[in-house]
Amino acid sequence: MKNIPLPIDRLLSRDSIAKRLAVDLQPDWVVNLGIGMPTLTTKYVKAEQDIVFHSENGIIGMGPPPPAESQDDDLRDAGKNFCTLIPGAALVHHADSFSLARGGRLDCAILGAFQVAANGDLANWRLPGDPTGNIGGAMDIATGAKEVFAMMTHVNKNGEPKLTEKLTYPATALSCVTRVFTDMAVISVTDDGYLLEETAPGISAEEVQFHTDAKLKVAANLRDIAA
Amino acid sequence: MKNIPLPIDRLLSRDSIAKRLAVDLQPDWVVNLGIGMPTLTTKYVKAEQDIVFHSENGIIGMGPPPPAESQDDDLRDAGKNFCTLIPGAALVHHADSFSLARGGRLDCAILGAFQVAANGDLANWRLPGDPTGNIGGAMDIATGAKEVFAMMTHVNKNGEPKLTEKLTYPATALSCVTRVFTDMAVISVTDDGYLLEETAPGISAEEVQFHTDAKLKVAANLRDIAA
Amino acid sequence: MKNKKRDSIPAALEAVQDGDTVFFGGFGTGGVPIALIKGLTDKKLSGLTIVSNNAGAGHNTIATLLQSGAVKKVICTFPYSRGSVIFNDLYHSGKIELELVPQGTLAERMRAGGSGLGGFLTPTGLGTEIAEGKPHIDVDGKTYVLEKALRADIALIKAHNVDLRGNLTYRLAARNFNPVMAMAAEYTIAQVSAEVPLGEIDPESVHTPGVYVDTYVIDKGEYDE
Amino acid sequence: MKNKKRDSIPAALEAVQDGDTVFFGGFGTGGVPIALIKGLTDKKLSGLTIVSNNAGAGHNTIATLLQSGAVKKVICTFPYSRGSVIFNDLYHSGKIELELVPQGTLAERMRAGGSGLGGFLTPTGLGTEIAEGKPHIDVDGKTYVLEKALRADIALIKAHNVDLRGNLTYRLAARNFNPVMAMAAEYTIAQVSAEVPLGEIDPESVHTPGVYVDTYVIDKGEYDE
Repeated sequence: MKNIPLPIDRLLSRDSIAKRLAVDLQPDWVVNLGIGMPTLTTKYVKAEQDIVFHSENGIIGMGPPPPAESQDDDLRDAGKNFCTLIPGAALVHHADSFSLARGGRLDCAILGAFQVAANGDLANWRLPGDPTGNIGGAMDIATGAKEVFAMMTHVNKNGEPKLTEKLTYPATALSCVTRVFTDMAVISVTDDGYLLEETAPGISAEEVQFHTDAKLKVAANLRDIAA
Repeated sequence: MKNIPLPIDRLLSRDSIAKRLAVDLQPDWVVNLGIGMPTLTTKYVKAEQDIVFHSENGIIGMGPPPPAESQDDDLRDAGKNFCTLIPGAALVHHADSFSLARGGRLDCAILGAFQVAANGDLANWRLPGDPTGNIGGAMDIATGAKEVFAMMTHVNKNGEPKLTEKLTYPATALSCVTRVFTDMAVISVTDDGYLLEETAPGISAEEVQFHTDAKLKVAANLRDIAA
Repeated sequence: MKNKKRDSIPAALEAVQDGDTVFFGGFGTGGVPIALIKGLTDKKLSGLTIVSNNAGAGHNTIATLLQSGAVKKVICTFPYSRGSVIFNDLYHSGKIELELVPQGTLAERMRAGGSGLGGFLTPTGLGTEIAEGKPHIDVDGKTYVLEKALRADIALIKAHNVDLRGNLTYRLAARNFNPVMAMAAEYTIAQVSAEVPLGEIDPESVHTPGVYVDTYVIDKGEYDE
Repeated sequence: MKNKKRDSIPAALEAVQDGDTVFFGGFGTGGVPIALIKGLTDKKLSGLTIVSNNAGAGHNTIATLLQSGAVKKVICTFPYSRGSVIFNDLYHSGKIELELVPQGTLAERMRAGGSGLGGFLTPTGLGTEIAEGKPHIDVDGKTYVLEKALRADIALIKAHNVDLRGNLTYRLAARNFNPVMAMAAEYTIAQVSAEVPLGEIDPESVHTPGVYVDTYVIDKGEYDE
């Protein structure tokens, strides 16, 4: 296959990925947000979706960041950013918070990823060269959520595909990712591997395939991401 | 050994057993009360002992029965009797209540018994002839409490000793009973078996031994129960 | 916001089906969802497995449900009482199965089920009939019994206050099994005393977060005796 | 009533000894017992194992404790951060051990320890490095990893209000690990913001019952920077 350069000028911004992902959150879902890019999602969720955001540190019903004068060191999200509570929020301790995460009441988790494999395996806690890594709540949350949405750039800083046939990085959880949202495409993880469903405007299926280390099936109704 | 009849006229009343037992509760202890005879203990605990009574249904800091006009169906003890809360009480759910019972913060449990063995094994949930029995919270509480005080008549309704060498009834928990308070005696369970420490006024060590199915060592300072 | 409120006991019980495993909250007289249990009896289901601390007494709600023939199995801690005549008859005539569980183990099995765990290692029951046939596992030189998580299709619970999101508080010792049952059921139905405006329950004092409550119904007393 | 109140941070820390395993409450900036950790650093102990969500950053309290040489091992979920320079140096030069634990597993191991359980079966970590060398147990056709209970000699926690019996409440998300740490330590020391009269904390809203609190000290700010 001839080299296809990364279409840098057509890649989606982080905000555009978040905007697209937010559309897939079903009304009344209970959703956990990983730290970093996933937290952008809150900006694009509509009030009528009435998403209940869960933060691993015991917040059920996390609201948007407060104005500077209302910031409270006792009310931050998992990424240590200031947050608020929605009306009808509940606070629990860490063990109860992870009971929720593992116990089947988390409809969706939005997590960053170093790698995702075609069977849904997720790697996001340690790079192969590192002596140790950061697990945080990711293993429990990826294991417990009904849907895991991976939100990430399509390739890493070295230009290497992050969507692979099998993981080459240490796994966070097996067969958990259900959908991948990148700066190039929206790809579902099916029993049959990756299904390319949407591409960023101006990016072709061939371009996405070239920057993916696993075979992509292409949806019959392949369409542009409405970004 | 010649037959020694049960000294019926010198047996302690239930209240006298409770009064004697109450003396052994150390100040500030957290104490669980089994249903039935053990609940009598609350009548004889002094205010300055400041015992924190735990009830398995989630009450930490249970107070005495209320006057009739203050009875509340949402505030009863494990035996379904109306109770109250002391100042500084706390209410928890069932799993948290048994975390306390098993987790090492229960200084003492006072439990009724069908049989106690010389190694501290306790039987109090099912008679051998019964197809099933009642466990309730007894297994968890007997297993978890630092001290288990068995409170009971010395012999059963058929006149058979309830203190035995080994259990012949189904066990509730093994090696848990630390002291036995009966209508005849106060007996400690030691690494060496039973140690008879006190007898009811007018009852001799020989009488207690005759109605006990295990060898009693007799304390050098054997004394009368101050009933 | 999802409408979790139902206007009648029968409407609240719509999700319960033949063959379901059903948790009943309550201990003694506190926190028992009496109206829901009576409504369940009226629904005339069959093949239910019920999980409750007791197995009914006299002709109370659970005893009446048992007598109706809807129940094939009871999981409980304390089946016998002075008045548990109906359970005794059904059990001794082989018409009902019994699984007897220590009370702390029962609550913990539910909590494990609600927490996505497969089970836990407990010292409770070691050396007794309750541990027979169960795996024994040594950890750091101490032996424990492996007890399995317990989940149900339906939890019928009773709470004091509820808000629109389903957040619950319980009164006094009426809390008991209700919170862990709410966690461990596929579908949780709460009978409540009163509904309060959203935001009125202090987030720091919520006993059962609304994410665990699928449906609630205010007890209007129509099932009282 | 037992006097649990101490008048100074050093007096509150009297029970802590060389070689102890010590829990530190807190997550981010909420619920961290800063005065107690600073007091512990001043105590110049050695051979401590500390258990905390993070391993310190910059020259904050935990980093300073690590730098003092008091710690031989860290058990945590998230050791690396932009500023975790002191931990990184000690770890890479082999001067400190690390046990990395998933966050939900860490909280649950404490809760198990506080509940008298030996361990639990979790799906978390299955198929990952975290599960290597740990027993795998099948329950009803599903495989779980056996994780062991975790207890400590000492818990250093931070709460909002306290009463004479040691009952605690926490503010907002400052609750986090503090309640399970209080349950799972032989001796629990609470740094609190304020003492309230006995009976003022609603029994239905106590977050940590006083039975779990051995000592408390009101933070008078003398350890603030």
